[in-house]
Amino acid sequence: MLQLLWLIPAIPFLGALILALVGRAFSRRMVAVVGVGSVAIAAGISLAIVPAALALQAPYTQVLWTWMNVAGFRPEIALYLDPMSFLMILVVTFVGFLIHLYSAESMEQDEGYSRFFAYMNLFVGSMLVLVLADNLLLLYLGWEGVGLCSYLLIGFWYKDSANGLAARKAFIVTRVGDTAMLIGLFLLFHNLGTLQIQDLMHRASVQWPAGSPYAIAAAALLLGGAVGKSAQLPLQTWLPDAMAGPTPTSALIHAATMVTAGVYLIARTHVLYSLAPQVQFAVAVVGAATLLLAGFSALTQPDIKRVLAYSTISQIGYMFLALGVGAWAAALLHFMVHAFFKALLFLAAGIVIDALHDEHNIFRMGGLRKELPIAFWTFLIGGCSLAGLPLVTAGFFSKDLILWNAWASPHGGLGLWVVGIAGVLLTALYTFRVIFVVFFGTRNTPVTHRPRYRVIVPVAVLAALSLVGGLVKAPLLAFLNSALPALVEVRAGFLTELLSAIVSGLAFATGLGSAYLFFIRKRQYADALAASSAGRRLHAFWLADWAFDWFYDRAFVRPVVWMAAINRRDAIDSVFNAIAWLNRSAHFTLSRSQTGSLRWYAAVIGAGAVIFAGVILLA
Amino acid sequence: MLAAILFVLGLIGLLTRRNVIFTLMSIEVMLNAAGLAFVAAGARWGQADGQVMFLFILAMAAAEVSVGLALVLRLHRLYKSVNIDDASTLKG
Amino acid sequence: MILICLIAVLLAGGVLAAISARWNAAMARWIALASTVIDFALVLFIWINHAGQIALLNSTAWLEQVNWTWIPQLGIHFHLAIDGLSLLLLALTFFVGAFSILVSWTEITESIGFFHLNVLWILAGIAGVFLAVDLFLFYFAWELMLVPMYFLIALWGRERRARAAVKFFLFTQAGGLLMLVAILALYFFHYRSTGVFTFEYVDLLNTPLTASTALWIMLGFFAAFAVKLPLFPFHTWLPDACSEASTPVCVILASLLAKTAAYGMIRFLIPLFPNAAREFAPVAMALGVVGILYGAVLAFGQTDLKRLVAYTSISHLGFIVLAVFSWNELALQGAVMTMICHGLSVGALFILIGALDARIHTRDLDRMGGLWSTAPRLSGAALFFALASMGLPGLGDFVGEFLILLGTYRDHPVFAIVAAIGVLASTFYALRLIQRAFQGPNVHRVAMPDLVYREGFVITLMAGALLWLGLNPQPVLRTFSPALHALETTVQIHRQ
Amino acid sequence: MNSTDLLALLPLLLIAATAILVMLAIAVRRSHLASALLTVLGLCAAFGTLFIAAPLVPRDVTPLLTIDSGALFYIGLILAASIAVVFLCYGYFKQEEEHRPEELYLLIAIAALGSGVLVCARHFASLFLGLEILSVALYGLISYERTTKASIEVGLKYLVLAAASASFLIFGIAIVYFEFGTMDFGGILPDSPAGAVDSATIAVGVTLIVVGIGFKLGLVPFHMWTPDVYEGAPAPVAAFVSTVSKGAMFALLIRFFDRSGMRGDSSLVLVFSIIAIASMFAGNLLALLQDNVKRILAYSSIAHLGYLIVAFEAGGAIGRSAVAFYLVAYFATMLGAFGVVTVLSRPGNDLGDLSGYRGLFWRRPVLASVFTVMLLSLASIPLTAGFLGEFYLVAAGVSGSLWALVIILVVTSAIGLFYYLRIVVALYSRTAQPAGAWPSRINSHSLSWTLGVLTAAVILIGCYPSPVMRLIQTMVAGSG
Repeated sequence: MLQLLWLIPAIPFLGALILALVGRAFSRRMVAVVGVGSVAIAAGISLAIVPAALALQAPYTQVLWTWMNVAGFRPEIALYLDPMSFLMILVVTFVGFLIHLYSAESMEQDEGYSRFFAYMNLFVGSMLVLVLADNLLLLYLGWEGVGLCSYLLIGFWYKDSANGLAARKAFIVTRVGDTAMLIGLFLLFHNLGTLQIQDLMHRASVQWPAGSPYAIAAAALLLGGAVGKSAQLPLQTWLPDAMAGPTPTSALIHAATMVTAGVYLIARTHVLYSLAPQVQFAVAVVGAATLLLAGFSALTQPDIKRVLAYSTISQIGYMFLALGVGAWAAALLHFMVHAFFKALLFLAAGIVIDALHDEHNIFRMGGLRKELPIAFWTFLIGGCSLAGLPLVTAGFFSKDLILWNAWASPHGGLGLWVVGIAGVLLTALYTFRVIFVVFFGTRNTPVTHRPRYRVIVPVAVLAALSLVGGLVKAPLLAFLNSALPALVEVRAGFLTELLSAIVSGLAFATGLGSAYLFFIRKRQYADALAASSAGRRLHAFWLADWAFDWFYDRAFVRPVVWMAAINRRDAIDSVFNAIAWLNRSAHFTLSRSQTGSLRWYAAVIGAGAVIFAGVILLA
Repeated sequence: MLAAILFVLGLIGLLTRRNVIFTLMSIEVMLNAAGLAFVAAGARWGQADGQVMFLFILAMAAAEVSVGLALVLRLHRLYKSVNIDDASTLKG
Repeated sequence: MILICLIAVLLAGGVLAAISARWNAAMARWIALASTVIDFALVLFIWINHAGQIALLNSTAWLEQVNWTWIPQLGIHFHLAIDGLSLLLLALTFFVGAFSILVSWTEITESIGFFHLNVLWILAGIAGVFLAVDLFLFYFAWELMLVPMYFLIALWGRERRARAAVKFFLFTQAGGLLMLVAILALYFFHYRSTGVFTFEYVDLLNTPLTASTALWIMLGFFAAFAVKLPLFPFHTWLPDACSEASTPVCVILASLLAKTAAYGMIRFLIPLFPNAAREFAPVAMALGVVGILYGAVLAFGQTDLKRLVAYTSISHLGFIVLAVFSWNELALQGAVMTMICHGLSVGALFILIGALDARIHTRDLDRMGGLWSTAPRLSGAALFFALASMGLPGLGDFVGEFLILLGTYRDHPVFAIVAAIGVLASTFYALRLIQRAFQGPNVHRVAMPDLVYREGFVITLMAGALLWLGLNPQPVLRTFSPALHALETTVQIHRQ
Repeated sequence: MNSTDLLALLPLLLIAATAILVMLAIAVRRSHLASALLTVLGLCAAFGTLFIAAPLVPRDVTPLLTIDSGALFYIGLILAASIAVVFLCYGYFKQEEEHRPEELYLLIAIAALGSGVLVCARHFASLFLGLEILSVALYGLISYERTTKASIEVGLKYLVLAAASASFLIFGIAIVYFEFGTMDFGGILPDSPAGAVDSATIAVGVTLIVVGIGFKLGLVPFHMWTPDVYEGAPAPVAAFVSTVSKGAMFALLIRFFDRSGMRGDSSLVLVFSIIAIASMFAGNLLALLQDNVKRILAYSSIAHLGYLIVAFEAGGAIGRSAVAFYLVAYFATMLGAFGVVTVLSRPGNDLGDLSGYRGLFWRRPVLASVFTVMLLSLASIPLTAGFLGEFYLVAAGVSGSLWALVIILVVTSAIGLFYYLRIVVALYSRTAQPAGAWPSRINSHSLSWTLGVLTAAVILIGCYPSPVMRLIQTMVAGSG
């Protein structure tokens, strides 16, 4: 059964190829069937191999063909299945399928229908390649493929050049990360002689002592790549702009799958990070910092999708926090749950936006509780799971596990735990801010469009998963521990697991209460706070994502553009023009010497004779 | 030594004078100076070669001057003047 | 014997095309196309029946060779030989050459016969360079390439073509002459030490030279290759020549001529002067890296499409210099891959730009925009090749660049890292090209027909080749490895 | 002067005989065709006798002349060039009958005789004689266009300057004679150590000789006359001047400095390298933006002579064979280039300025391609004789390890490319040129035949030079 493994990435690629080449000729139904169908088949196969995968003890590798074979560098196109990658396939294909179903209807009127599905299939295919890659080079291929598809999909509505610019920004920022990763690959190959992940890890642990400079450098470079792709602290400016793409793409790419690629990479190369504790701590710090920063920015965003974008950044911050403290399994669990409820939130937001005729600003929406009951209930469930409503939602369990690990693990500490709790508070605050503003209060814009069944089914399934996801925690952890080292709890101290759960529940409640207070009861308090001088400046500062964009624009984009502008005509050219001018002027001076008068010629001959006599006499 | 002085005089004549006929004359002077040098050299070594060469030079000088004068005639008919500087149209 | 008819077919084809043009133009075109296709078939034939020999790694003998005495007095032999390296490059030459002729059907209208004569003679010159093993014959073919290219640029270009053609000619000729002096110096030092007059590459390999003379002679060779490769300080002729020349000429210029210089470096520069090359390596690599960044920044600033692509190819060729001077197997395999894939991707980009130019009669980026809506297939193809030139994994260029950087990292990590930033820079201009030309609102309401069947065929073939090379470069790598071992053993012997 | 001496001298005698015969024929009846044909026959006969004289060499005929394989080779070259010039003149002057062209052939024969004597000179007297015969004949040839102002002016200029430089030369010879007492080349420096020009007077004497020779070769300080003469004189005569007179003079230069052993002398080498560098730079730079084709060819001939000096400096067997080979290539190319100019121009108004040549290719493709081949050969591009010539020169330069000179040679020839390309661009530019600008088709067979032979020679030597090489190899070995 496992032999079918290579079909999983192959079929979406095939679908993409068909749609790209002959998509225009197909009718809309055919395009939907091919597009959604290919991802469905992939999901089906991954479900089919569930029994075999659970049964297998050692990880299963399927080698397809040797990619290159040059003097000891032998990367192969090979797929590697172990519990971690298996979980990733399941999530990617399943959530992908649901989102494809959703977009089949929501993108119906769009004229680039087949092009959209081609890109989506290409994306799912490259994501699967990334997840199943056996060696880092193939992973890098998937990595760049995913980046390319996010560029294509963000810039899907190319008519409006703003989308194109956002897409280009996203691609360039992610490529900055990728270059760091590329250099990491060189370093790894140069020192360890292979890129095949498993024996890379083995050789690293054998050759490099803990804390060796090489390990630190390699881990840091891979972290750079992960940060770029998962939009963490230094390189997170592209994700909010990426909302320019269609909503299903935001759901699939910028919520569920692509942005978590960084998490997968770090989890996959955990040996490196365990060898370089400083870098591992850096991962935790990056996670925590992004967590807070994104939380605060989310508070001020008027656009519903940008709020969700910032919330994605902060949730991935949580995952990085978990990775940083060594709770690999917790991070993956949170990844799975996050995929469900964030995709749900985006799809629900999509319904709202479609309903209100492409209206993004939440302050102009309102009172949709009765108009769009489906959207309201699903958004509510997703919001609770995101904020971590205790005991009911899956989000609570996974986040709580991360918080507890952050406190309990040897690398973790009180500081990280406190930041985590503050994060929970912030998340609750901005989630319910959106819910109250959009669904309660007075109705501003009329509802024009009701979602039909192809939208409702995926949204409902996702809602159910966000709730039931928590129950599967225990078996999943056991399943993952076979692939990833379990976390050794060390610091029991006064805080037990139960206590941390209670505290996070309290944080959730306060967040909910204050959101209720500000946005339902006394709207003027929120406005007063925003109006105060400090509040206004802070509000603007957070709105602009802590002014990262402003800084990057000044520091990097402007100088390059300036350098290109001044040198348009290639300064080196002037050097050669100068030589040409020199020859030309020599020509004119000499040709003036040809006066044509006989006596001048005779004089020159006489002078020549005298000069040569002098030369012979003196030399 | 004398020949050298004579030669230089001829050269200066060629450079300064404008009249074509005078240039021809100065060339004659230079050639004869060379001939004189030959005769002196021949005398020094006691060989007759010097004189023989002088005769050759005389013959050659005669030939040149005759062609030169023919050209001067043509020049006069076309340029209506004997000034050598008129004949400097080609330049560059 | 087959090598002789490789070149003979081209020369004869050229003359035939010129003559037949008097009756009808189409015949000339078909003859030209036929001769390139025949040659391509010949190269494949050689490749197939030598596949066995290539497989066994340590065979360092030439696959095929022809050796006639040409000028016995000076020890010059008409010695052509083909090994893995020249086989691959010849395949690229005829592949791209056939397409440049195919593309030229619509664009070239006057004196078609003379045009095809020149094109075929350049291809013959390039084939001569790849095959020549006798240094004099190498120089002969090197110079032979100039004259037809000069005519092609000067007669079928745009307004300021005469100036660009002369600039191209002077640049390459000055470099070529310096190489001539270098060849002769090597020739005489060889005579002085062994008393034998010969231009034979194999004999000249082991001429004992003092360090300083070796350096000077190597600089002579390096000058010629640096000008032709367009390495950083000498590159200004390529953008001018490319922006003024017509599309097929541009394709040949950017994708094929640059490869002769790279081939020259690998074949002659390093093996002949291993120690001098090692000393000179840091300087050359620094130039290469500066070339990469400089080309990228300039490409970013250009508005004329052809100049933009010209600068991109300058930036890409910087990588090859890096690879050649780091001289280990990884880097060299990467260099060959980059040569082939760069030839394809730049050639395709120029063909597309030519098609665009034929439709909207402008190459200025400011006057384009939103072409995707009117010509989706053309824009899609342009996107594909822009991505290829950006080094997207899964396409040929990435394999080449990755191998080069991997190889360079081994002994010059700093250069490799800066070059990696160069790869990043390539993203800037590639995406800017796509953004400004194809996306965005269709400001000028440019209505234009999409790709014609013929152009579509050319583009899909090239795209397929790039994709195939990207995912499965093994056959190419395998063909080059025996030649590579031969080169490496020669360098090892002299590198004490 | 026994019979074998006479046999050895046969070629020179035959040239003299043709001169006299032509003179008599003109006296009998002035027919243009007859005199041209007669000259050609005479020169061909002389060329034939060369092979008869070949086995007898080397012989010293009378203390004045020496006939060795080198001399025979150069005489052969001169004769070939003169025959070509005669054909060109015939085609050139056929267009206008009223010019009484017969005397032209007479003068050409005499000039050929003069240069033949120069080539075999072994003694100052024969040097002087040969030089003067050549010069006087050239005065007549250059100012043959009696009617136009320019040719008179040019004739006068050349006469005065040639006479002045001749007087320099003779004065120099006199001084050297004064010092050494013998006029024979070989006898000059047997006593003083090889090449040491020690006493002041010898130094002055040698300089003066160099001035005289330099003038005739058109090297830089003495090159002033070249552009004006080439522009003023009729095209075939300019071809004659640039090839035969310079070639013969160069052969003499080699013989004189080889025999007299002054080659190694350090100060002389310095003088010659200065001359070479100056002529290479000046020749190329002057021609850079020139508009008159004939003046461009004049300046390029200065530059090419500069290149030759480099090979002369290198000396040794390679040097001499390089010079010989380059002269062959240079002759063929220059004659070809001037041939094309002759075809396009009529006596009286030669087609000089570049604009006249614009777009030639699109109406007269064959002629334009011949001109392109010649220009490419001058620019030393492969497939042409010029390329191998320059290759051989650089080889000689490198063998003599004259690094500075070789680099300058390479750089200046790169500069030279520019103005050759300017002409080629003009040839191929598509600007509309009135159809009537050029005579419709090549009017006379003689012209088309000569051009065909010359182009074939240039390309053949360019592609497969070994027969010529073998001939030169034997020649160099023979002349010692």
